[in-house]
Amino acid sequence: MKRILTAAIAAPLMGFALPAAAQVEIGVVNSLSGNFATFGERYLTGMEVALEEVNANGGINGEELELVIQDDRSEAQSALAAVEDLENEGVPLIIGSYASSITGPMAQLMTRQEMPLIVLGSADNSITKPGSDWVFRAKHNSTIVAGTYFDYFDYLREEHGEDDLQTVAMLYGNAAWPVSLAETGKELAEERGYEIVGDEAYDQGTSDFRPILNNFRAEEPDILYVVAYAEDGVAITRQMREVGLDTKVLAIDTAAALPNFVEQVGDSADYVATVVSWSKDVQYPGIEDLTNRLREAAGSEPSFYEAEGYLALMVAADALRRADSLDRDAVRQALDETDLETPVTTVAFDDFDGFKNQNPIRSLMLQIQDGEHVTVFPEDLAAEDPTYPNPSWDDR
Amino acid sequence: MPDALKAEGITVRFGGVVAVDNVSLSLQPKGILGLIGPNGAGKTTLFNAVTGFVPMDSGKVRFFDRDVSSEPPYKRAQAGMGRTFQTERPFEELTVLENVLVSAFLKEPRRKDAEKLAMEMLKRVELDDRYDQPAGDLNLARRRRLELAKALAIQPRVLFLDEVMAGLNPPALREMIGLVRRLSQEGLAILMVEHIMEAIIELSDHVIVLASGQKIAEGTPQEVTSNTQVIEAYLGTE
Amino acid sequence: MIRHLIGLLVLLVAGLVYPWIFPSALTVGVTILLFAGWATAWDILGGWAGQVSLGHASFVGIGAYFVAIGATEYALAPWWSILMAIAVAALLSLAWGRLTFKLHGPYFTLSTIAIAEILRLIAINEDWLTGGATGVFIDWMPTPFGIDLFAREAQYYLALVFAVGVMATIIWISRSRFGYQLRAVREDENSAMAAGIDPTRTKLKAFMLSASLTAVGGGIYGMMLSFLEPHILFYLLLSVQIALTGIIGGRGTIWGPLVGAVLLVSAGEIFRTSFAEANLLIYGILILLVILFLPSGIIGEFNRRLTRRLYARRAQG
Amino acid sequence: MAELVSLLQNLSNGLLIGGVYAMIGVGLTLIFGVMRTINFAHGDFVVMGMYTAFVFNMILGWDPYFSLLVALPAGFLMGVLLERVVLAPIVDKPHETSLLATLGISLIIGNALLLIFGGESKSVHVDYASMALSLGEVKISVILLIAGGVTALVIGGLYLLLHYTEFGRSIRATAENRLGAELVGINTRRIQGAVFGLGMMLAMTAGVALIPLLFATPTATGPILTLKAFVVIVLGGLGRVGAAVAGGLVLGMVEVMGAAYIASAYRDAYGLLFFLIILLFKPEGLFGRSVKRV
Repeated sequence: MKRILTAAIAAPLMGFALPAAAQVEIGVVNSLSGNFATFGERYLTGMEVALEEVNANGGINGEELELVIQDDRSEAQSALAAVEDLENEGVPLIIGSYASSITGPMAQLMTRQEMPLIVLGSADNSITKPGSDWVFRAKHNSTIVAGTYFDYFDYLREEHGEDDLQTVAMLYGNAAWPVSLAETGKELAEERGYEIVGDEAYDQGTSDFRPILNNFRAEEPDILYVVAYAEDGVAITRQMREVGLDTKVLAIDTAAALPNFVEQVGDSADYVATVVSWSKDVQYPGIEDLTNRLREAAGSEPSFYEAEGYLALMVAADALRRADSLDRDAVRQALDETDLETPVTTVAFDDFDGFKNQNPIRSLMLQIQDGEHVTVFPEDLAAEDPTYPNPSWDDR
Repeated sequence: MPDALKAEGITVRFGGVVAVDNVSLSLQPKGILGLIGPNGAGKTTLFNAVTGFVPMDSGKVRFFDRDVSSEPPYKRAQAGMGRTFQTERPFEELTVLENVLVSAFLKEPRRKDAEKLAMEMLKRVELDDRYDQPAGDLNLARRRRLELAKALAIQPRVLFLDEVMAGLNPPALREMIGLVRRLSQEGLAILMVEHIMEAIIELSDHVIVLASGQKIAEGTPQEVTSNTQVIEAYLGTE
Repeated sequence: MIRHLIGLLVLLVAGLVYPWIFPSALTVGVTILLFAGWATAWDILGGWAGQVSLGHASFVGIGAYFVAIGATEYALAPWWSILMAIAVAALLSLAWGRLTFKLHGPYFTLSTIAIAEILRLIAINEDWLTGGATGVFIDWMPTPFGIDLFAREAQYYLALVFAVGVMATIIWISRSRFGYQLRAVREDENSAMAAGIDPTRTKLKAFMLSASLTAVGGGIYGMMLSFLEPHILFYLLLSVQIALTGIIGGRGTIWGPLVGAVLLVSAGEIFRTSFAEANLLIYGILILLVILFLPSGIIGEFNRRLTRRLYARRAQG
Repeated sequence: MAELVSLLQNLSNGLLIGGVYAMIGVGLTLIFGVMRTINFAHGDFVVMGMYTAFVFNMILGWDPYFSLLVALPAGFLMGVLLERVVLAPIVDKPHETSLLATLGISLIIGNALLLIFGGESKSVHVDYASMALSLGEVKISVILLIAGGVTALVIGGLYLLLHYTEFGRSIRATAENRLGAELVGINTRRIQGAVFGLGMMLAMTAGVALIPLLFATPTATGPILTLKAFVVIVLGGLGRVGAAVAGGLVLGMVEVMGAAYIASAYRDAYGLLFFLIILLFKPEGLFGRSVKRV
């Protein structure tokens, strides 16, 4: 006990004492405890896979890359304390974090301190719009994801006739990401001529969606557009079947992208569509190898979370190599000039549509077919054709 | 000069039970009024109704020239009704002095003055040597005296004593009787509910006897103690 | 009294020296000071008046959101926003207390959770009011005398002023008539009434003061985060942390909440950097140990023994 | 016609969801009735039940309900132990001391589960998870029906225990009047331990029964369920088992109706608002006996 205590007290002070010998350290602020630990674990796995790959390929110009990982306890003020701590240790950049309520304050602080931040998990528009010179995001945001959903709906319209898909009902949790994705979705629906016949938010932690789904049943929407975290998405799918709510397209963001969605929902998962930044069957080189490594490290089927963790660290390593310096401004400059291809996606940081330093990532539409996540859109990256329309629950 | 206290037709019901049934009483500005009766006679309920701690179903309470019938207890205290509680309840976490200070602040908003007043009250009840002891550590007799000091510190015009003698050993009882007499001589009107006949007879100018919520006798201590109804009520045909 | 004023001076000096000793732990410093201030403010109601609230995050949220919306929508300087937040927090707590002060003990506590949760849902769903679930960035702050209010140093000194101010308030209260009224109401409402004290009015005053002070800290917290989401500001767990800090340190004591804040925040920080995934588990064990061995809180237990020892020493000698 | 169907649908759903809530609340009401302690760890006890079912399903492939064999005795023993070690020593302290202690327990359980099982939410998929019986056009969820059945069984059993055994009578006597119970020779300290054990057992039973329906996330699920349980027991009337059932049903109904006909974003607020109104105007609960304090 005494030894642990001594270590505990000494640990924060160690940073002063240890000289960085032939290694490059970068900071990571990640949710390892608290409510977001589920995601934190997966991101960490992805980063570890990337770290191994970087160091196997000569590290950062011959020096070993190391991660200085700090837990943010899933709360903002701890994340800010972590940033301060990491800045003091002299890391040239930080990767972090998952929730926008944590990443937002980090982005503000690091912009002030003029230190590059690579966004790990947060996808809210607000992080890169208006954004800053110091905040970079390789993964998608609400606009890109909502755009992909509606591009997909448009594509189905083209294939099957405009009259076929007319009405949309929306159902989403009241956290930042679901709300922002729903709001962007509503704008797009209006622009592209879809009629919104249902619009319901729910408080997270609710597990009974029957009243909403019953109301929707009366509206007979062609498309149901759901944004929900894991367990809510599972409950919604199960209860749709129970209630008998049939739609031609069922899109469930976030929840349906996880491998265990299929386990938890069973064959009701089929035909569900979901947008991701990465899929194991996407037509990028090196995908199979990466999938295997991620699977091995995770000990289970990998998801886009692991892939995004991997992506964030690969982007950081690439920039550090090109900057060839630990000077923050040089690193920022290098990040700005990123032009990287990875098995997850291609990365370049652009300014567009009011976004700053946002990778205009091509998101993928997956559909669950026979219990497997399959890429069905965009056409050039697709592995299979989408199945359309969804059969009625009674016919399954 | 009006009566210090005049209560008319006080009735209190708990559910279906009539605890106090149409009782009237009055107290002279300098007298000691004793309220006696067997257990469950409604003495304490009447006492609480007069001081405002139990709502009345009907009746009127005048305090000097003010109708306080519908006023909450703290307003009656502000008007000058100082009371003790039957089950003494010192603020256990506070010291003896601080306990009295709470009451002293009513008339003396400044700390220094209030402290002086509180200390005087402690002297009056002979607790001043223990002013910094936690009140929770006091024994029963001292708690009683502390209760008294708290009631005195609001500088009341009438003192309401709820069984301050109960449970005291003979020497402590003698001391308490002396103390009450001294307070009366200093000019305070006192209404006391008491179980201990000895004390009532010695102290009261006037006695009211309650049984089953009703007033069954009234008069000087001698008159009352020779009243057959009273003797019956006490000795019991219950 | 002198003892407490010296204590206040020590706090002020320690607070001024801290940035030199821990220049790279300013966020932790701000957090300690905010929690010290919040817990002390909470304690006016929870400890001194004895009404345990688990809804104080509402007032943190009000303070933070007034600063954020004031700055982004109306280019309002934070001191004006905080003044408005104080007014709103006071009015809200007045209505809140009027409604719930007839409840006692655990029932009152449960009602505070319910009201705070309803306020959280309002903050999340009414986006015309708060910007809704997607949050608000504070993108502008005035620069009085050239001071950058986004700078952690500036926020640190603001938090120091806040904490010292709240401590000074509680020191004043502890000696004042109001402070004794509060304690009387806490210990026994009937006895308090017999001393001419109006319990409801006393509790309302305590709640309003407690809420207003909490909102001030909320404003500073808002500046520190500079990105707000209702989820984290109107969060039940934040209410719980504030109450926990006060109770662990010692309810109804002057220095207890401060000690609680120093202990819990720095322990949290040490555990966070040393134990990774297990840190909250160890934190929970720490809390349980303190409760089991010092049930009146750290300072509470200390004071109880001190009072008795002082009396015993005087009585003997 | 369609509106009538949807009304009937919502009514039946409200009742069934209410059964789930009753299940979560019943253990808490027992604990509160005897100990006057707000048990903040109650939801975490439910979550422990969920994990029990999950583990036995994963390792041994048991049907979730089968793991009650383990959950019942384990819950009782752990409850007794927790009471003995944590709550009994602080029994005469102010109520917020025990409140904090249970809060500490909640933190420890949640984070221990996180360390052991990781943060991902757990559920057991059963084939009947999305089946429904059709009564005309109204659909009745099979899984809610099963949960309702288990609730009825458990609460029926508890009722028998409380009313027809010596042990149960002692519990009721202690809840009613602790001092009186002690005077007639009941060891209220022992009763208190047993009641906490019973409460934890009921919570874990609820967890097992609900795992096909709800999800267990180590730190997040517990507090949500705890809050629901608070609402249930206050609505029904504190400290009485039958009232917890009534409270659960009322809460289910209020939530479902509010979500269906007003706005689902405020679903939890309807229950909480109703909860406040009951607290303020009928503190003995909707179905509690009126107690006049003198």
